[in-house]
Amino acid sequence: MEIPYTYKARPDTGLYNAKVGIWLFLASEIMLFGALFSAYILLRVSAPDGFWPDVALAWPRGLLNIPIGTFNTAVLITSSVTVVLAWAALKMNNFARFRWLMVVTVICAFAFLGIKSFEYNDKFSHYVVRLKDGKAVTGHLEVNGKHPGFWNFADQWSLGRLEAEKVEHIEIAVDPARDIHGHVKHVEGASHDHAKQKIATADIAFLGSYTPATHPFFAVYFLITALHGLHVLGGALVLAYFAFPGAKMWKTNPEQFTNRIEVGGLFWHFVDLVWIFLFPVVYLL
Amino acid sequence: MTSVLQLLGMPEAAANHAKGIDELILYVHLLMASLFVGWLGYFLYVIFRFRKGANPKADYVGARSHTSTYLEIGVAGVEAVLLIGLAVPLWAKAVDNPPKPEEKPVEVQVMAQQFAWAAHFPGVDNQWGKQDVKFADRSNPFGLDINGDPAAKDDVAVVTEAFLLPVNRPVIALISSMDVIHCFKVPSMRVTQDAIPGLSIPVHFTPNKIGDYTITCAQLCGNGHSAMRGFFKVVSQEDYDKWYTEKSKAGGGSFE
Amino acid sequence: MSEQSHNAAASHDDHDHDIASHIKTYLIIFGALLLGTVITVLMYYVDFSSMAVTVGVALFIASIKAFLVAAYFMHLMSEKKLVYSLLVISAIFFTGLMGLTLWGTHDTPKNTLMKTVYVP
Amino acid sequence: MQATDTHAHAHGQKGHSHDHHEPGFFSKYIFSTDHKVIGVQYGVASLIFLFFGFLLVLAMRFQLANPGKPIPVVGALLEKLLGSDMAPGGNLSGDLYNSFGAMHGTIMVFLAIVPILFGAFGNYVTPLQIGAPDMAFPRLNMASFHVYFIGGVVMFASFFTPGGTARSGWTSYSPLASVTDLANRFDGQTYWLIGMVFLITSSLLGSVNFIATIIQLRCRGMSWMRMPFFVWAQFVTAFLLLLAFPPLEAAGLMQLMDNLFGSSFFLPQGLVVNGTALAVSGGGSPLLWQHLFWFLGHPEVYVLILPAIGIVSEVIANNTRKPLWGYKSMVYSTMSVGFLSFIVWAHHMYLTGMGTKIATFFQTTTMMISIPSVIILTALFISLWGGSIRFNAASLFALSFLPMFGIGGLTGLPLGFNASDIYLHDSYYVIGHFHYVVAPGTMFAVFAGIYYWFPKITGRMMNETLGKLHWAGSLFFMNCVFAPMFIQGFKGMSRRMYDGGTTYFEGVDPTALSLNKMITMCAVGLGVAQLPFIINFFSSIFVGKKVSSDNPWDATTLEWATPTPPPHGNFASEPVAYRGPYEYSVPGAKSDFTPQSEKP
Ligand code: HEA
Ligand code: HEA
Ligand code: CUA
Ligand SMILES: [Cu+2]
Repeated sequence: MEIPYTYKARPDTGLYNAKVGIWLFLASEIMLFGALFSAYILLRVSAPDGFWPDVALAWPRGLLNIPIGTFNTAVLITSSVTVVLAWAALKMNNFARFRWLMVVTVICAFAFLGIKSFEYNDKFSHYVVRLKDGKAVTGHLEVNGKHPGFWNFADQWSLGRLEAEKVEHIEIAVDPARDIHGHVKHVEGASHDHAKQKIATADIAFLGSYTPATHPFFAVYFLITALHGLHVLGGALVLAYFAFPGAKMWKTNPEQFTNRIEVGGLFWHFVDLVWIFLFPVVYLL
Repeated sequence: MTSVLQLLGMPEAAANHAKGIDELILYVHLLMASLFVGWLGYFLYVIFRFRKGANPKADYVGARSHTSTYLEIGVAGVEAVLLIGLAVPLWAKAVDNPPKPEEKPVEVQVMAQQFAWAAHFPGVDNQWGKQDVKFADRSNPFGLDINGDPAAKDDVAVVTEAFLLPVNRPVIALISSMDVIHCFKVPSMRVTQDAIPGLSIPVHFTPNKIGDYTITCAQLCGNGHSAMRGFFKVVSQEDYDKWYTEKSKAGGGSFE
Repeated sequence: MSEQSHNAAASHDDHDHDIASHIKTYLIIFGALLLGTVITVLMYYVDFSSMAVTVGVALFIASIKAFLVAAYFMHLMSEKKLVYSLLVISAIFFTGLMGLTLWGTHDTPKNTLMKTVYVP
Repeated sequence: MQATDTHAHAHGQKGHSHDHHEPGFFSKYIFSTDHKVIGVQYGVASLIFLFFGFLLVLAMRFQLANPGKPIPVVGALLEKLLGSDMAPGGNLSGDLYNSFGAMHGTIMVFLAIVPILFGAFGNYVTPLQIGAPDMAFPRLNMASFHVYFIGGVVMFASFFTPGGTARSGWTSYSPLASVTDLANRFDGQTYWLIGMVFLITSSLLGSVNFIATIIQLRCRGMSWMRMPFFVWAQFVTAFLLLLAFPPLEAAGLMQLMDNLFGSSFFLPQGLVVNGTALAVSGGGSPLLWQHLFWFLGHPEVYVLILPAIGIVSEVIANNTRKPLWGYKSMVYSTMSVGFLSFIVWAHHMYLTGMGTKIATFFQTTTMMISIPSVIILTALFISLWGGSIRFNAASLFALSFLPMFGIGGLTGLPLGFNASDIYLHDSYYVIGHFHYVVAPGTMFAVFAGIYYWFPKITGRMMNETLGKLHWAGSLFFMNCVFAPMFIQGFKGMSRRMYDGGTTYFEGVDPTALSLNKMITMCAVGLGVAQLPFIINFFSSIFVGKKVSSDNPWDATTLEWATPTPPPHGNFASEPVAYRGPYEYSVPGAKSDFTPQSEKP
C-alpha cells in the first residue's frame, strides 16, 4: 500500500497530509513563541519602576533603531506577499512568474537577515556606563582610540578587562536624545549629541555592552530575534530549494508541487506573523 | 487521631495549626484506603470468579449496573468536601491571616545559604537594622550594616548555633535565600516553605511544645543538601527573654 | 478540485479567474499591512501617558495585521474546521500559560508586619 | 495499487530471495523510513537506556543504604572513569549522587519510558491499528528517531565532561542549575540543555507525525469511535507533547543563555554564592523556570501514563474476551485528562509562596483531573466483570498495572491538596507516589505490551513460564521497593538526600534508616527479577515458538490482520474496518472474536 492523501485532500477532513502537518507544527510554534513572549512580559512587569539606565533593572525603552526596524518589517511583509503571489502563479500555471516571485522572496529574506546582523553589531558596540556617583550614560565606546570591530561579540569590554589591561580612561560617543519620551538621558554636561565624553576607569562602577549579560531586556531581545532569525533562515533555504532544485517536481506532479509551495508559504507567513508582534513589542513598547 | 498518624511515623506535632493539617492527611488517607480496599476486594473477586476455567464464555455486555457512576460521583463529592471544607480554609489561614500585632508575634528573618540556615531578630529596640547586599558574605548572610546603622547594633543574628523561640507565641518567619533555592522544612511544626532568592516569603506558626527542633532542607541545593540543617529550641517565655536580651546586648549582630 | 485532474490549476478557467481576484486581494492586504506598520510607528510618537493604553494600542494594531496575514495570506478565511479547532486549542493553552504564570507570580502571601530592607 | 500489492506480498514471504532491490544494512536498519523498523529502533534504544537508568539508581541506592561505604567493584571503576573527586575511594560524592539522581530521572522519563511507549509502541502499533500503510511522513519519522538518538548521545557524553553531568535534579531548577559550576560554562548542565533541545525536537517531530497519521490515514470504515483505545491514548499523548514541550524548549534556551552568555532570565539580583556576589545583571525570576518546566512537567506525566493505559486496555480487552466496558466514557475521559493536564502544573509549586486564590485554582483543577482518571480505571475494572479471563504473562502484567496505578494515583491526592502537601512536599512520599505510577505502573504496561506484541514483531512467541516468573518477581520487589518510601515520607525524610537521611535521623529514628537498607536489597532483587525477562527476550527472538497464525491471541484489532511480521506497506490489500475495535464474544458469532476487518 502507498501512503494516501500525500497531495489529494482526504474527503472527510478536506486536507492533504502536509497541510495537517504544517498546521500542527505551527500550533507548537505558537506555544514556543508564546512561552517566550510570556517570559518577556513576566520579566517586564516585575522590573522596577524608573528609567533605564538610571535604574539598573528598570526596563529599557526606545533603544532599538526604529527606522531600520520599520524598514525590516516592510521587507518581511513584502516577502510574505510575494510568496503567496508565487503560489497563486502556480495555480495559474505560470511557472516563470512563480520563479521570479520566489527569488524576490528569498532575496527579501536575506535582506532581512543582513539588516538584522547590522543591528546586532550596533548593539555589541553600544555600551552603558554606570559611574560610581550613580549617573549613567550610554553610547558607542572607544578604548585607546579604537572602536570595537564588527560583530565583536567575543571581544567585549568590561570593567574587569579595563582594569586588567590598565586602561586609564575610555571615550564614549554619547547617545543622542532621540527618544521623545526622554528616557535615554545622558550625563550632565554632555553638550551635544554624539559628543565624545572621556570617562576615567576609576570612576566607573559598571560597564557593559548591549548584550544579554547586561540586562534581561537584551537577553530577551537577542533570544527571540535570534530564534526568529533562525526561522527566517530555515524558511529561506527551503523556499530557495523549492524555487530551483525542488522545482523539478513541477514537471512530474504539479499538484503536489503547488501544495508544497502552499505549505512552505504557510510557514513563511507564520514567521512574518511572529515579527508583526515582535516589532511593536521589542522596538516600540 | 494523632495516634494513627504516629503509627505511620509522623513526628509528634508541635504547632497549633498542625492539627488541621494532620486531620486533612488522615481524612484523605481514609478516603484512599476505603477506595483502595473496596476496589482491591472487587478486583480480586472478579479475577477469581471470571477466570477462564470458571467462566469459559465471556459475556458480551458485561456489567449492567450503574454502581460505578454513583461511586465516581461519590469520589468527586468527598474530594469536593475535603477541598472546600479543609484544604482551602487551611491554606487561607496559613497565607492570608498572619498574626496581628496585638498577638505580639515574634518576628524572625530566616536566610538560607549553601548549606546552612541563619536567623535574624531585630533586637531589643525592635528595629531592623539596615541591610545591603554589599555587606553580605558567609558570616553576615543578612548583609547587616553593623558599623553604619545604629539600629543594626543590637540585632540578633544567629548563623550556626541554635536560635530560640518562645512557646505559645506566634512566630512570623520571613524565608529567603542568598544563593539557590532551598526549602525551610520543620516536620514537627508542619511547616514547609521554599526559600527563594530574590523573594522573601512569610510563614507563620505557633509552637506549642517546649523542645529541640531541626530544620531540614527539602529542596535540592547542591552537594551539601543532605547535611543542611538548622536548629532551634522552643523554650518558655522567660528563657527566651533572657537569651534574647543577652544576645542583643552582645550587639553588632553577634556572629558566631 | 476535481479528482482526475493532474494539473489542478490548468483545467479550470473559472478557477483562473478566481485566482486572479485573489491576487487583487493580496495586493490590497499588502497595502493595508504597510499602512498598519506606519500607523504603529506613528503611534509610538504619541504620548498616551498610560503604559496600558500604549500597549493596548500597539497590540491592537498588531492583531489587526496578524489577522490580515492569517485570514488572507494563510487562507484562514476559508480553512477547514480541523485547522480552526487546532488553533483554538493552542490559543487556549497559550492564554493559560501566560495568564496563570503571571497570576501565579503575583498572588503571593501577604507580608504585612515586617518590612525588610534587603532582599538578596 | 496493483504494483504495490505484489511488492508487499513478496516481502511478506519468509526467507525471500528477490532479485530486485534488496536494501542494504544501512537503509534497512539505520536509515529506514518504515514505521516498524523505527519502532524497533526506538524500542531497543530505550530498553538500553532503561537498563542504564536502573544501574544509576542502583549505585544511588547502595549509597543510601550504606552511607560512607565504597561501592564494591563498581566503585573502583567509577573512580577510574570519573575521577577521584567524583567517586573518592569508590564512594559516591555528593556531587556524583546528585548527578546520578538527575540523570536517572532524565533518562528514565525522556530517554526510556516516553520513547518506548510513544516512540516504540506508538510507532509500531498505531499505523497498523488504524489500517495505514505507514506514518504520514516517513522521513520525518526517521529524523525523529535520529534526533532522539543524538539527544541520547549528548546526555550520555555529559558523563565524561569535566565536572560531570547535570546535577540539579531532573527539574533543573535555576539558580542552582546555573551556579553549580561557575568556572566552567560548558558544563554538564549545558550538555543537559542541549540534549533536551534535541529530545524535544524529536518529540515534536514525532507528535506532528502521529496526529497527522491518525487524522489522515485511518482506513476506510475506521471512524473515530472505532479506533482502538490505544490509538486514542496515543492521539491525546501526541497533543500533550506537541503543545507542552515548546515552553520547555523556550525555557531550555533561556537557561542555555544564562549558562553560556551570562544573561539573567532566571537569576534575581544580588545573588551571593559561596560568599561572593555573583557578577550578573539580575532581574530574572527563578519561578519563571519552574512555571515553564512544570507546564511541560505535568502533561509529561500523562504522556507517561496514557499510552500505558492504552496498552493495558488492549491487553485486557483481548484477555477478558469481551469488549471494553464504557469505551466512549474512556475516550472522553482521556480527552479531559489531556485538556486538564495543562492547567494543573503549579501543584508542584504550592510551597514556592502561593496566595490563596491561585493555590485554590490549582488544587481544584488537580482534584478535577483525578475524576476522569478514576473513570478510566473504573471502566477497566468493570470490563473484567463477565469476562473469561486468560492469565498469561501479558495479561498478568496488565492486570497488576491496575492496583499499582491505583496506589500511585491515590497517593497523588494528599499531594494535590495543598494543605497536606505542606507536610508531604519533596519527601519520600512524593518519590513513592510517582514511582508507583511510573515504575510498577508504566513499566508493567511496557512489559505487558512487549509480551503481547512480540509475536507480531518477530513471528515468535515469548516463553510463558519465564514470563510469569518475571511477573511474580517484579510485582513482589516493586512493592517492597516503593511501599516503604511512604513510611519514610511520613517520617519526614526529604528526597535527594545523598546520605539517605542519616544526618537527620541518626539517633532519632533508626527505622527510617533501616528501611533504606531493605529498599536497596529489594531494588537488587528487582534487578535480578528482570533476568528471566532478558533471557526470554533474547532467546525468543531466535528459538521462540513460531506463531501458529498471524493472530496468535485471537485478537480483533487490525494489527493482527497483517502478515507476520508485517511487510513494508503493512497490509496486503487495503483494510476496511467494519465494526468497533473490541467485538469479542459477540452473541451468535461463530467464534469468540470478530476481527474489525471481517466482512459482515
Ligand atoms: C505517570 C506519572 C504520574 C501520574 C499519572 C500522576 C498522577 C497524579 N499526581 Fe503525580 N507526580 C508524578 C508523576 C505522576 N503523577 C511525578 C513524576 C511527580 C514528582 C515530580 C518531581 O518533583 O520530581 C509527581 C508529583 C506530584 C505532586 C507534587 C508533589 C510535591 O512535590 O509536593 C502532586 C501534587 O498535587 C501530584 C499529584 C498527582 C495527582 C492528583 C495525580 C492524579 O492524576 C491521579 C489520579 C488517579 C487516581 C485518583 C487513581 C484512580 C484509580 C484507582 C482509584 C484505582 C484503584 C485500583 C485498585 C485499588 C485495584 N503528583
Ligand atoms: C519513568 C520514570 C522512572 C522510572 C521507571 C524509575 C524507576 C526506578 N527508580 Fe526512579 N526516579 C524518577 C523516575 C523514574 N524512576 C525520577 C523522575 C526521579 C527524581 C529524580 C530527581 O530527584 O531529580 C527518580 C528518583 C528516584 C529515587 C530518589 C532519589 C533521591 O531522591 O535521592 C529513587 C530511590 O530509590 C529511585 C529508585 C528507582 C528504582 C529502584 C526504580 C526501578 O523501578 C527501576 C526498575 C528498572 C529495572 C529493573 C530495569 C529493567 C531493565 C530492563 C527490563 C531492560 C532489559 C533490557 C533489554 C531487554 C535490552 N528513583
Ligand atoms: Cu538547602 Cu537543600
Ligand atoms: Cu503533576
